[in-house]
Amino acid sequence: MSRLEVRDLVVGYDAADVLRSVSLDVPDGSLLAIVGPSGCGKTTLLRTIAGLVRARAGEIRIGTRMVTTHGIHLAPEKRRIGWVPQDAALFPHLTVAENIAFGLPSARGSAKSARRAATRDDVQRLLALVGLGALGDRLPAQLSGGQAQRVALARALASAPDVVLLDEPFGALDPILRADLRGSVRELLREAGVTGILVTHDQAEALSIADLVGVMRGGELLQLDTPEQVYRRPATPWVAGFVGDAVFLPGTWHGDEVACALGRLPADWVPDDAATASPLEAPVDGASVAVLVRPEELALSPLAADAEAQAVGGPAAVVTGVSYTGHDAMLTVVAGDLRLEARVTAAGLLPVGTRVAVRVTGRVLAYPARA
Amino acid sequence: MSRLEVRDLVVGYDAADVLRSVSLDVPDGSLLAIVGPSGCGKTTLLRTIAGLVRARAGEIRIGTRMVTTHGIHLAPEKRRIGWVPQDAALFPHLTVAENIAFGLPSARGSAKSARRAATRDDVQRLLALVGLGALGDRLPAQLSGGQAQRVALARALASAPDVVLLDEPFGALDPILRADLRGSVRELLREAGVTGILVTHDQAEALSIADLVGVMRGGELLQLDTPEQVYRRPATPWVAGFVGDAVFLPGTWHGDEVACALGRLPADWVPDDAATASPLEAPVDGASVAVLVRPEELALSPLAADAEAQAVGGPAAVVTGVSYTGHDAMLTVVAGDLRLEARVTAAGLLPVGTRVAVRVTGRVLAYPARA
Amino acid sequence: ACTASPESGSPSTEGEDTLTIYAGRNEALVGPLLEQFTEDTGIEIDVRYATSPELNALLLEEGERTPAEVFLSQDAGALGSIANAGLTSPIPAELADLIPAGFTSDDDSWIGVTGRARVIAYDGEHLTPETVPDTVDALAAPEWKGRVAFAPGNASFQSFITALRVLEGEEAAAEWVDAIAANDPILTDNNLATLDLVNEGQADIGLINHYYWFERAAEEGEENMRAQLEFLPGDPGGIVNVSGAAILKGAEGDPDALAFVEYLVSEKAQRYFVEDTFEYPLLPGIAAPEGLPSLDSLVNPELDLADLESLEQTQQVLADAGLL
Amino acid sequence: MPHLRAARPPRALLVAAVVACALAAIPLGYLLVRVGSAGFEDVLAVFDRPRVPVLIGNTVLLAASVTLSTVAIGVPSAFLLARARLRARAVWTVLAALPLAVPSYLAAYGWLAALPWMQGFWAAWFVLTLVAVPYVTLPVAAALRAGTTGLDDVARTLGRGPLAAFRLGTWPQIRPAVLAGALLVCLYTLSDFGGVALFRYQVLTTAIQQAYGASFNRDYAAILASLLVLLALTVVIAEQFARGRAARQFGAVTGQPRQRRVRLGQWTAPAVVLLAVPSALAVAVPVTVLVVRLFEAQTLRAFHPAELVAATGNTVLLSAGGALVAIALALPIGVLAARYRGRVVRAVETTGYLALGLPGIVVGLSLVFFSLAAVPALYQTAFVLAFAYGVLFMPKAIGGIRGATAQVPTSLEDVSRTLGNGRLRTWWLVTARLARPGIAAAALLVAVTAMKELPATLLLRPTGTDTLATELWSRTDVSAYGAAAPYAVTLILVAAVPAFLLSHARAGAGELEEATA
Ligand SMILES: Nc1ncnc2c1ncn2[C@@H]1O[C@H](COP(=O)(O)OP(=O)(O)OP(=O)(O)O)[C@@H](O)[C@H]1O
Ligand SMILES: Nc1ncnc2c1ncn2[C@@H]1O[C@H](COP(=O)(O)OP(=O)(O)OP(=O)(O)O)[C@@H](O)[C@H]1O
Ligand SMILES: [Fe+3]
Ligand SMILES: [Mg+2]
Ligand SMILES: [Mg+2]
Repeated sequence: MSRLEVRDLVVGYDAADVLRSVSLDVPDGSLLAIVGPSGCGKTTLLRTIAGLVRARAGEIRIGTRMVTTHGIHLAPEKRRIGWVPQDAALFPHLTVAENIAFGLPSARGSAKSARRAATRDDVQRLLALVGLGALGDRLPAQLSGGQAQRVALARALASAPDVVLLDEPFGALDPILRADLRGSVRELLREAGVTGILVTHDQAEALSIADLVGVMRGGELLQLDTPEQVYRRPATPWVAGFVGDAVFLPGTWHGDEVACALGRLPADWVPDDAATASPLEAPVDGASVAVLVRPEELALSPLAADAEAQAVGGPAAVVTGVSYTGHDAMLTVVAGDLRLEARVTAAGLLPVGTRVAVRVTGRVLAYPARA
Repeated sequence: MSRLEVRDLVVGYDAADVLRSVSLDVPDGSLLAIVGPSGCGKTTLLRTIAGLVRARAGEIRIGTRMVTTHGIHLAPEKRRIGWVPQDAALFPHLTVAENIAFGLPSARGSAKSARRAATRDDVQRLLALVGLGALGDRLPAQLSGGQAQRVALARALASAPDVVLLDEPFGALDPILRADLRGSVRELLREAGVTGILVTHDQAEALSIADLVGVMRGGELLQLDTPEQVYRRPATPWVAGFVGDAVFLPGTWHGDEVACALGRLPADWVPDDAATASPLEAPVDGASVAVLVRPEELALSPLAADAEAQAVGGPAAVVTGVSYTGHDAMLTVVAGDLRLEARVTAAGLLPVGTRVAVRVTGRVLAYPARA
Repeated sequence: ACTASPESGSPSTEGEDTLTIYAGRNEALVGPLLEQFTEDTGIEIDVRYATSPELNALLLEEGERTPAEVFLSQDAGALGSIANAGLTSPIPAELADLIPAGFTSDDDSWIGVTGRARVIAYDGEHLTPETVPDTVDALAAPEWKGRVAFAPGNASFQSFITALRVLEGEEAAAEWVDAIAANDPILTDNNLATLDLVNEGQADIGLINHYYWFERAAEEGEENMRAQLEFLPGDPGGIVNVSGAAILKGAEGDPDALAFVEYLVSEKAQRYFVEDTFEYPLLPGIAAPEGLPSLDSLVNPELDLADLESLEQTQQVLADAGLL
Repeated sequence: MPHLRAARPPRALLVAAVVACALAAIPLGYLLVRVGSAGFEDVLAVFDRPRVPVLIGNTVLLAASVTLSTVAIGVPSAFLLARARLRARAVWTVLAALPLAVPSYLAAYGWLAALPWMQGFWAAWFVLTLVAVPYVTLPVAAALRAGTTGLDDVARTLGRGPLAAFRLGTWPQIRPAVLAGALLVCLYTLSDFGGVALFRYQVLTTAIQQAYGASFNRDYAAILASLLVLLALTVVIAEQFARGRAARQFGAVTGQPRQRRVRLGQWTAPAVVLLAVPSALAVAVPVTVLVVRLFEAQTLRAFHPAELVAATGNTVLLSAGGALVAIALALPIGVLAARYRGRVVRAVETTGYLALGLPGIVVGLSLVFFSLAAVPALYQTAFVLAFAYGVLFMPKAIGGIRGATAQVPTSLEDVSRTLGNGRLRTWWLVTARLARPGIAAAALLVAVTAMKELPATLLLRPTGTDTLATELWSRTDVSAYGAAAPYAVTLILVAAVPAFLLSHARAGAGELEEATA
């Protein structure tokens, strides 16, 4: 129900810092998904926001309340935060209803009988919210993984928290269940109107579920943007590769175009300021750049003879591998020294050995070339 | 290195049978992926092939050796099988090199010093094979999940087994690592020329990695076919839904076409023999059928006005939801009572509220309608 | 036995109406006598039973804070030990004088109550009274190799070694101890275990106190006893030890404590010990238990009980021989 | 998977643990005072005694051999209980726990009465092994139930036979439990007096008793007791070292418990023998002998049922009190050891274990010394005795509490905190609740041991209060075995109740494993 602001957060366990000056701002009611490789500090960030880990420096503000700042550390039980860990972590000795009631404010304070009635209603409402109305009397051991996650979510929402933190809540589920639950969690959070942060390992999940996506690496937040921006205009080549399949080609900058092995292509310049501190404005003509092409931006057309290749505009190439995933497939295409991955639909599937012309659709991105 | 044949295998633990007459045949050097919902018997099948569980009936033949048949049960240690469990199950007190050496035939028998030298070379070769040349002295606790899986694979390959069995080897990994490892495992198995069975929860993984895909349900093998056949021509509606996104529409059969809410579509008839025992030949005209449409077979074209809809051939509809995954997106489309999912590329992305015409590309499949 | 719920057991120092006794003698043996005392005098008592050594250690640890008023001990050693620590109060002379010198302390710090003789218990199936040596000196001979059992840690055994030292000189005593130690003896933890070994035919000779045999016989029946006793009048191995009682420092002048000690050396109590525990009465004029040689015949005129306190040297001798 | 917290322990917990530790260390402090008063020369002189090296040698030999043999019997028994297809498993489990109810002195007496020629090392080794086996069997069976057979399977497919596969796959998983059990057995053997004394095997505890008994030499006794403490310290540190390595190695394996039950087939008969014989020998022989004595006895001294009832009541109340004290002391130490690492934690845990290596008389005297100095008003009350039981047997609770706490995932505590519960409330609502079976088992283990305790009871009980153990002693002390029989049988019966519950408590601790799998 509240905006969450983190400013210049520094956190460490023993010697080195695990989070190095992380800042972020999640508007009231929106969901931020955080992705990043294992060990980059995602869990640490959530735990620090929850107050389970102390920050070394920086500030955390929930709504108008400053919960972490210099010398001040509000205890986790006072932060009004909901926490959904990866393994659901339901209390195994309590029933589903009791697990949810555990977080209800009405279960504390107030007179006993009134409390019970209030609790029962609240629990029923929450159970209905997560679609488990009939399972209140089950024990956690009798739930499937997906059901357990829903209960964990209901429990976290029970205390009407200002912010909900979800640490890889779907990590333990199989892909089908995962996709299913992902959708309903998004809806639930929206209905509850609660601000959330979701940590996930799965970039497709992050892109599809969140209002904002944050990409972390080595204790730093490299990009914080809308899903489309993150996928379409990644801040660095590394981010590009992390949030999707990417092919990088060496090229040279020429005004609004780049010249590379796939020809002269219309391009946008992305200053990789974090990594190289190069100037924000576009480079001089002829400067070396790294060109990002996504596999779905490559269009393949089968060729009868080598000659035709030039006509279509791209180099001639051969399909050398097919990786089929059902609704689409990834073709490996080799053209001379170049090895490319192209995503095709079922209809565009070509057998290994097909000679093809390769063309790039749309604008590409150009990044500063690595030294 | 050997063909694997399973004939009429029946396996049970206590009362009921868990596998009910499973037969399969994996040609020498190829990889069979098995998918199926939790509890369908995938692990049981692998464990029975490995000799860790006794069969009640049926035969298992590896190459020319009959390892399980009536009254005969070859001990697991004599089957020449490599086993890679889901959690890697490295021996925690042995180093990576020692784990691998554990599987080497040279580590048993023969004189000690000769053994050591042979072992060292073999281990180095295997470590190089899985790309972990430098990590021989680490303990399993010091490995990442992906590294541990590679070591488990090297250990399984060390004994030069005839067949390698992999039980959800990537289950514990994050998607990026998973995709990465998936590719290298496939290559490794191919290089080693070994016959393999891979159990997975992830149908995309099964389709992309394997030569053959087997779909199991409730102790039975519903379909065993190439990945394309399984996705394009699923044996039953259930298989269709399990190996990919699917929309089923009620329709009626008319020669080589079906009539349904999306119009009259060219269709192939798939006799669902296992489920209904209906005749193999196509039904009579006018018979009820279930029509399978895959989301990527739906083409959406934006409309200016309702009137245009009829012109393009499909019903008029509205986009009500977008789920973005980077390289493509799933649009939810509602037309009257009909709620469809359509997969579109980044280029075809339409905002919520867009009015569209829906068209089906290609031939659809018709299954016997459920009673 | 006196049983009380655990909650009720408060230190009896506060309750002036009851007399607190630490009894280093077995409840089964002295319990009835103590009950009789209460009946006869109306003085209520609280008794803590344990072994004499344990109570000795306890009293030393408690020092002057002990709730106990009287210490009833199995042997003179424990009494001497607390007397040396200054924890006793003197027994009035007229009471102390009742017991003949030699059977009680020479400074009236405690009083002797009963006598118990060191004896040889022998396997009645292997040996006859004629073949049993009548002096412990003989046991060092090779003939007895591996056949003799005793408890080197036992207080009365150590008294006997002290007697040996006093009567035969340090050198001779050490020689004997070395010889017996080299003679493959069967070492036990206490007299009872020694007797049991003989009774079971595991040892031919056991060095014990006489009354153990009678206790055992009471349990198993005299006719079932395989072990038989040989008294050793005049031999250091046959000396008489005493059990006794002391009034503790804090109970100095306490009439109840005094009454209790008086009672112990009364005719009634002395007869009780003769009849029920088969010990020698120390009050002159009371006859020894039936079938036992008289106390006078056992007493060695050359030995003064006071000499028996040089315990440390005795233990050194035993330790040097590897027995302790 | 061990659930560790990396941060420094909260101050309150650390303080509580250090206080508990200080209380547990009272006997050690007492020994220091005594040894100090003895003076350096006396200490040196002790080593001149030719007997002392023999005593140390005997003590080490006995402790080592009993530990080895209990492991040799306990581990296969545990395997059968946890992993074999057995009919009437519950019965076998109870049977396995039953020897806990038999005091070593009773078992020794029973065997001695049946076979009078039993004496010396072999006899002591035999009887102590019998009564101590459950200390290994119970925790190892629990570890086997919680473990995975996945590694065994891998080893099988890599060409190893079933035994080699077990050694590689399962052994590392149960090693910490084996070590913990072995530690208890080893300390138990070091400090046992009753069992060894009857068989006339000379060890440090018998020598300590002698030092008090004949020489009234408290200083010599204290020096010998200090030697015993040093031995115990060595054992505790060695176990910690071995466990530390085992824990590190095993932390990596994340197996969901997958188990198959082994069909015994032709091995059924040997298996039944292994399960039945040690328990029968430990329990049935002494009980039979006592009952026979009861009928043979010529002089059945008057038997007062009221005395028996009162003694039984006292025994139950005092041992329950002891269990409460032990749990209260062991909780902060166990929780600390389960959740945190570091030198302080290690030191606290080590000190906590040491009292178990001391004979009861030393602990008893130390508490006489301490309670008179600190709380004279409570001296010779049930409180001090229960406290003594607590100090004596707290180490038996530490391991159980540590294990039970370590099993509770820290994520549950985190969730509870974010749901508005402070640290203490979270501990109470979540951790303690989930660790309850383990904590209850620890309490039962302390209770069953306290019921049998004699030397400290004799010194510290309220004057005039009898327990089953003291009543038993006052009769056996004068050979009145017939009169002792009812007390002995009652003691075994009463102690069998917690032993029975114990076998069940361990079996029921699976709730958590399932839920967190
Ligand atoms: N309790 C701890 N003590 C010391 N270091 C820790 C602790 N927890 C985490 N770390 C270290 O901090 C870094 C970040 O850990 P964190 O758990 O936040 O990563 P993560 O991004 O959540 O990784 P994953 O995706 O694997 O969950 C890692 O290097 C990790 O080893
Ligand atoms: N050891 C066992 N004893 C009894 N039943 C078992 C045992 N192992 C498995 N089963 C049962 O056999 C059935 C098949 O189990 P199996 O482990 O083969 O399934 P699976 O397809 O591998 O499932 P998952 O995808 O969850 O791993 C399940 O119903 C399961 O409960
Ligand atoms: Fe005596
Ligand atoms: Mg994490
Ligand atoms: Mg499985």
